[in-house]
Amino acid sequence: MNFAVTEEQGLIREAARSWLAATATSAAVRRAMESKCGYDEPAWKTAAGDFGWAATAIPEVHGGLGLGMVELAILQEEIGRTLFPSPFEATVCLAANVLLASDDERQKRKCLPAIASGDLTATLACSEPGGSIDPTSCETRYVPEGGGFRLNGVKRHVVDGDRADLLLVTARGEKGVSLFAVAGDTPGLRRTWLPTMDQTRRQAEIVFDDVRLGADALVGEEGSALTPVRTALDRAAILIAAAQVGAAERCLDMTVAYAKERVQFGRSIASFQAVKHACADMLLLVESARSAAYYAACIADDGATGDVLARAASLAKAYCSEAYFACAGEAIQLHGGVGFTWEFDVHLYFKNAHATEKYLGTPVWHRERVARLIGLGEEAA
Amino acid sequence: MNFAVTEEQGLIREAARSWLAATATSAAVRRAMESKCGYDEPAWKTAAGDFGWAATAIPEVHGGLGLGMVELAILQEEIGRTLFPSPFEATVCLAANVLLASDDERQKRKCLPAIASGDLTATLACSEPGGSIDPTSCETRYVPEGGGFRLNGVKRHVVDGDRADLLLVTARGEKGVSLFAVAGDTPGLRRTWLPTMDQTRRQAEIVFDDVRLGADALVGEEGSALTPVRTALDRAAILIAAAQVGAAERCLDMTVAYAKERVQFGRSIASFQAVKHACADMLLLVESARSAAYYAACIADDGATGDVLARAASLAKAYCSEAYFACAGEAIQLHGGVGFTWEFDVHLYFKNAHATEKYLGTPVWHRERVARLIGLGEEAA
Amino acid sequence: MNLAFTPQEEGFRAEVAGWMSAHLAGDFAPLRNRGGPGDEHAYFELRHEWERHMGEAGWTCVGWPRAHGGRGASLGEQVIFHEEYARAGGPGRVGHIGEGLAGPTIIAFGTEVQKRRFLPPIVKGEELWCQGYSEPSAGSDLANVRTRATRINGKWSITGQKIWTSLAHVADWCFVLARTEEGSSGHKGLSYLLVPMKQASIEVRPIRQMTGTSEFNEVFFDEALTDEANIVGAPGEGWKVAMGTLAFERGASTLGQQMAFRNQLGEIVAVAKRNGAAKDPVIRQRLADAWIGLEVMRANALRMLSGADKPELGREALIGKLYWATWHRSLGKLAMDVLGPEAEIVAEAPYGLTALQQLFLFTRADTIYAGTNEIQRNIIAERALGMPKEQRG
Amino acid sequence: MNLAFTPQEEGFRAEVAGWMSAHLAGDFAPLRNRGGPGDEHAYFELRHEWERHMGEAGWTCVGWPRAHGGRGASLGEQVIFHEEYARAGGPGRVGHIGEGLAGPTIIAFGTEVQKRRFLPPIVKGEELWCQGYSEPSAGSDLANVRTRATRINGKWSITGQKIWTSLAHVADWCFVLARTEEGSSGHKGLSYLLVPMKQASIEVRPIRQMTGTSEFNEVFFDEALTDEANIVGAPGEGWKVAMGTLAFERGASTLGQQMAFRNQLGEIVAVAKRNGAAKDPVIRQRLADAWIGLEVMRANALRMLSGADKPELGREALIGKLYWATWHRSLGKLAMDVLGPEAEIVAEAPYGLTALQQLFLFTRADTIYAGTNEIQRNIIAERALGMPKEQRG
Repeated sequence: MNFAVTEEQGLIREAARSWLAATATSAAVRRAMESKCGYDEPAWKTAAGDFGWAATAIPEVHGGLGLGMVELAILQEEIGRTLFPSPFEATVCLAANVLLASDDERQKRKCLPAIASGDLTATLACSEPGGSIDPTSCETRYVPEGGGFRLNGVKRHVVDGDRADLLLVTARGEKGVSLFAVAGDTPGLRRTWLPTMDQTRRQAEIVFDDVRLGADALVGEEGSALTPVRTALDRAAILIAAAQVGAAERCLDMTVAYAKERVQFGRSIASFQAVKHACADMLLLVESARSAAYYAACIADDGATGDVLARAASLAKAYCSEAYFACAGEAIQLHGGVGFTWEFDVHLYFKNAHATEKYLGTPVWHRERVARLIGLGEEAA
Repeated sequence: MNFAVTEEQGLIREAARSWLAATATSAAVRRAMESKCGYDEPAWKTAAGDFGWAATAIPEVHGGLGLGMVELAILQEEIGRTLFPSPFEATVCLAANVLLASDDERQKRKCLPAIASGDLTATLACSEPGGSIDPTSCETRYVPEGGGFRLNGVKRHVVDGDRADLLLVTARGEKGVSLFAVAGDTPGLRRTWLPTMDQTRRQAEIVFDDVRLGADALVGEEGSALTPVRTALDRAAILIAAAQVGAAERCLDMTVAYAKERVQFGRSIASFQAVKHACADMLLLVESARSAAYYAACIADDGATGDVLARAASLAKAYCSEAYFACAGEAIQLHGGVGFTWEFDVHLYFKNAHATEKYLGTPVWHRERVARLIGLGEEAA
Repeated sequence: MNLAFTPQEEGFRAEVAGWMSAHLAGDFAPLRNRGGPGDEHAYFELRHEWERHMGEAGWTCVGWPRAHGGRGASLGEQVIFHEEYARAGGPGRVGHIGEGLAGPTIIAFGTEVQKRRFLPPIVKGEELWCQGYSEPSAGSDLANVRTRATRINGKWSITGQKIWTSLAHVADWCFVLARTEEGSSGHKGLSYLLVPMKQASIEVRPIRQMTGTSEFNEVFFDEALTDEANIVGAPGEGWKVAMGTLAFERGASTLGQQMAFRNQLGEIVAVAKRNGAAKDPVIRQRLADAWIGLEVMRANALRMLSGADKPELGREALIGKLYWATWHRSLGKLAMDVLGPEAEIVAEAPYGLTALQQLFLFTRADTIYAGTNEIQRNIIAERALGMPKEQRG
Repeated sequence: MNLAFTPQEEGFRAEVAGWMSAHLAGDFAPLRNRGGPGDEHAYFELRHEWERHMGEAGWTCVGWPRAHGGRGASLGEQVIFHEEYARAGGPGRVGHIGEGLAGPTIIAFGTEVQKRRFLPPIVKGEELWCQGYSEPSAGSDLANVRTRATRINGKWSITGQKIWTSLAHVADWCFVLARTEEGSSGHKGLSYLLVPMKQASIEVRPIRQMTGTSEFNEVFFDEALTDEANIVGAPGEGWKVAMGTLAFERGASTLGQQMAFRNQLGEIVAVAKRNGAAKDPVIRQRLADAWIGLEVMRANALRMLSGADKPELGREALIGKLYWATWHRSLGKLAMDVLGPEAEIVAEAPYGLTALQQLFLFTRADTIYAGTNEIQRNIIAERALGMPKEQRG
């Protein structure tokens, strides 16, 4: 047992941090978030392909680096720090994880190398109107048809759903909930960008209107989607938590720097105890969030699945979401008037804090799940 | 409409405050709370009888002063300020209110003059093991017997239940929940003091073991207890809230005085912004709690019953309970080491804050009731 | 102490309700529930028209003394006016800075000439006002005024920069706190000037906020002029007058603000009932808490206003800003949590926010402008509790 | 980064568990889950006996280096030791001040003679220690030491008063921060002395706390004596040594503390399941939050201890006290809310509290002693974030 980063992990962090500091500047992030595609494609190619970010946790046999969740968490922490808009979350945190958690070697061979090389973007289309993240509540339906399948239904709040090359889609059939690999340009698919408050992350609605798929679109056996999807959602939740850590720390850093420089009443405002104490509370949250996210990443790397993974994921997502929101809110407050201007970056973090808090289960949802998992039984009927 | 205290109300407050400041000193309160009876009987006689506290809201026709809830709230605020242990809460806030809310003129004529004169102490025995304050959950049973009634069951958390002269007891019979006026020395009654963390308020368990009552023990019609009991509980909740206001303000006053006098790091600790801000937050809570309690008292004085009274009572009890607990907790914190000693008075308020928060419905219980009363419908099944 | 309305007051209620239902109709119908913080741009011209319409009918400045053109309404009547105005969906008032701040200041500190010149156009809804206090380098340190005014040829010439000035682009007049004694610092040597906004030497630049809209402005004065007579109070006594204005901010206009809050909470409750969040026990706790908080805020205001005849500001008045700002900010977050995942989706691309999203984002400014929560806590501790002042550096 | 235990570590776990189950039995059985803050008086003599019993078997000071009589356990082994000790219901340790504070300080700063004299009786559980830092007029201003020590005839003669000294009435030794340079003030001129407690010139007076019990004491030194050699570090360097002791407070012993917290949370969960509170959605949120908070606290500790070889204290170490004290205080309130109305009823008249009531009341002290939350926030802001220090008056 050792909970310190290894030397190799330290190098991954340093490389990502210095490249992002130069690449994902405030101006670059704003340009990307207001662009049509939503991210800087050349930068993504560099990071995903040249640096191997997309390959990080994919096994070597599928063209990856064979590293794990801790390394992904490190990258996410650094991405979160700059709010670098990219397909990383959808492609690497969600889609690759659901493929890895499936037992379909054919699909892995087909998709993972292209993801690992940075050539293929993908996402998991699981949530539906209403926003429940439990795959059992899936109402998108499929029926077998002519050796293949026909899909009908609506997915909503799908991250990168309008732009990902490949959609991994849950749908319910007679044998239960199944998973399908669907090309983004499949006829019958209507993908609509849903513009959001947080412009650094994209959501879409996807309507399946008699979409016809071949037999080879199925991932795993029919009715076998629940386990890999849940595993992927939990692993993605841990990685969102890691991004929240980096972003929360950036809020703290911006705030401390601003407070030291801003003079009021003839004093640096950093000398006011109220400001000091607010920053101290932010530090406590940031460091504890870091512990929470990496703790959960380690649990995942130990091969945990099911309830053990769920408990760790809920812990990390609930804690880091609230820590980040608190830090981003306090950052606005301590920046004073400029904190709520468009010009300063604080609002970008605040909006991202809100968006990621809601995504993949709110803190309340995760705590309720923890309550069940620590033996409190079910809620009152 | 005018939300300022009248001149007469101001005089009632001043008289109560100055007498209590001299009578309910820290030493006197401690003596009383550790005494067998739990309060200073001569002092109670003076306040209840000579000063007319017990008569305040009883109509003149029954020997009272014919004033209202606002005047009772003023007295409770001053009582709360000193934690003066007395039968006021049980006798005046609970028992007199349930008699007043009943339509039994015979019982009013019989009991109210004795309460008004300070000669009779009383309480409402409604809550049972488990502590629900809803009178519909009553499990104490009665059956008619020989022109009278026979009672069996257990009441618990009854304020002053071991010492009150008269018990107003809810019990369920074939016609629903009824109310009985039961002398404290009735044979078959077992009253047991339940020693509590907050030693300024007394609780008891009362076991009814085939207790036989005459026909004249019944208050109102059989099955008619719910409405007067609910009204009395809501009015008592408002009056508890008023006591919480005075006690919370005392916590603030003690803390500010201590902070100004205590020197650390060469400065009065009142000059530290963290201390100032904590005290400012306490002031906000105290003043808002005062508004909440008197707002509800005014609603009650306007003759509100049912849902309108319930909503006002829940507002006051939820807000004032949390405000008081926060102030008492902060008072300990800002007193530092001496704050958690037995010698300083802060802990008495902290324990009282906790006891009164739990009593007559927790803030969570009251908020859930408010949720229903503001049109949110019922909770999820 | 008595919260019941008299029959006479209830008569007044019927009068207000009747007028509103008859007049907030036809051409004015689109104004229902529009305007106000976060929605200040909506139908601005029509709302100005509405302000004049109200003025003609005697529904502006209802709490002002009759001698100054007001209605001299009692506390109960003011409560009723704001309740009925909000119940009818009355739009955010464009004249609120004149009615709530400039006017009362002139009534309290102005000359007879100033009263005759400035009060009637406020009452009639003809002239709009804005407030020139904050400066970029000052922030919460309100006394750190660098804008200078010097007397030249019977005029004040004003040079400097103000910030966070709402309505500056539409206002006719601005009350400006300017340094008129060279070499002075802090509270001393300031004057309170009334400055016409429509002149070439004043430039208004909107500040884009996190909502994407521009509620606030920077205002640049480059030798802007106003008549020598347009000073309220004596030269050098501007701080005292400005503090008076801030005190009026805690006046009866809070009742109108609270009615707007009530409408917002009502909308959130409606959403919760529609989307099922109302069944969630945790959301129920928070909605009930918001409702309780709002009722307590109203009770605080009623206590404050019931004691308004007393000379000193009561403790319940000092807590007002900290209370409402904090409550309102929480309401914004609650709105998002009631909406759930849909909270993220804006009304239209690229950045057209829904009313509740505006609420969520804009309320982060509530705890900052007009005295941050931190400054409010200082003020409470120092003025209400007599604790030591913060040291200046 | 790896939280899995090796097979070797799992072997160690079996060894600890086996020893505990074999030895925390028979005469020692009543000690299960007793002792610790709020219950420090329970079975004190028997717990001292247990301390000696553990010492004989080599289960005290497991994290100390072997050279000083410890077990030289790795981080993983220390985690396991504390987990298994708590799982078996191991009682609150009476030797924790010696093992956690005095011993490590002597190891770091003491002479060879001091190490030979003082370490073995700590390891064997024979000598108990207490801490003499706080003084009545100093409070959080730890450097404001008025206790004086002067050298007379080869002895230090100590006069003054310490406060909040736990275990003073039973301790054999006290480490005392005393002013040895006349006229000095603040951090300077202090020395770190080891003083035998069993002498007539030391009087211990228990302080009655809000729990009704006396966990803490006042200690009066009236020309109390200790050998000239019993000074750790040089005369005048006491502050540096004392700061070292405080750093050790953040060491591996936090793991033991956290296991005690885990048992408390477990008891509260059990109550909730018994009385139905576990079905209440709001209570469920709070219990889950408490569980999450505890796991995060453990992860913080593991991070801190994994970096313990680094010279400077990590930021995760600086937040430890603020974090656990605040969490624990919330747990106390949660316990009461789970109990509902029964929370009020004490175990026996006149004032015998239940364990959970002790928890509720005693945890109000957690955010005060050993550096209040306010002081902790100052320390974090100043040391971890480089913000300006508070001015002294």
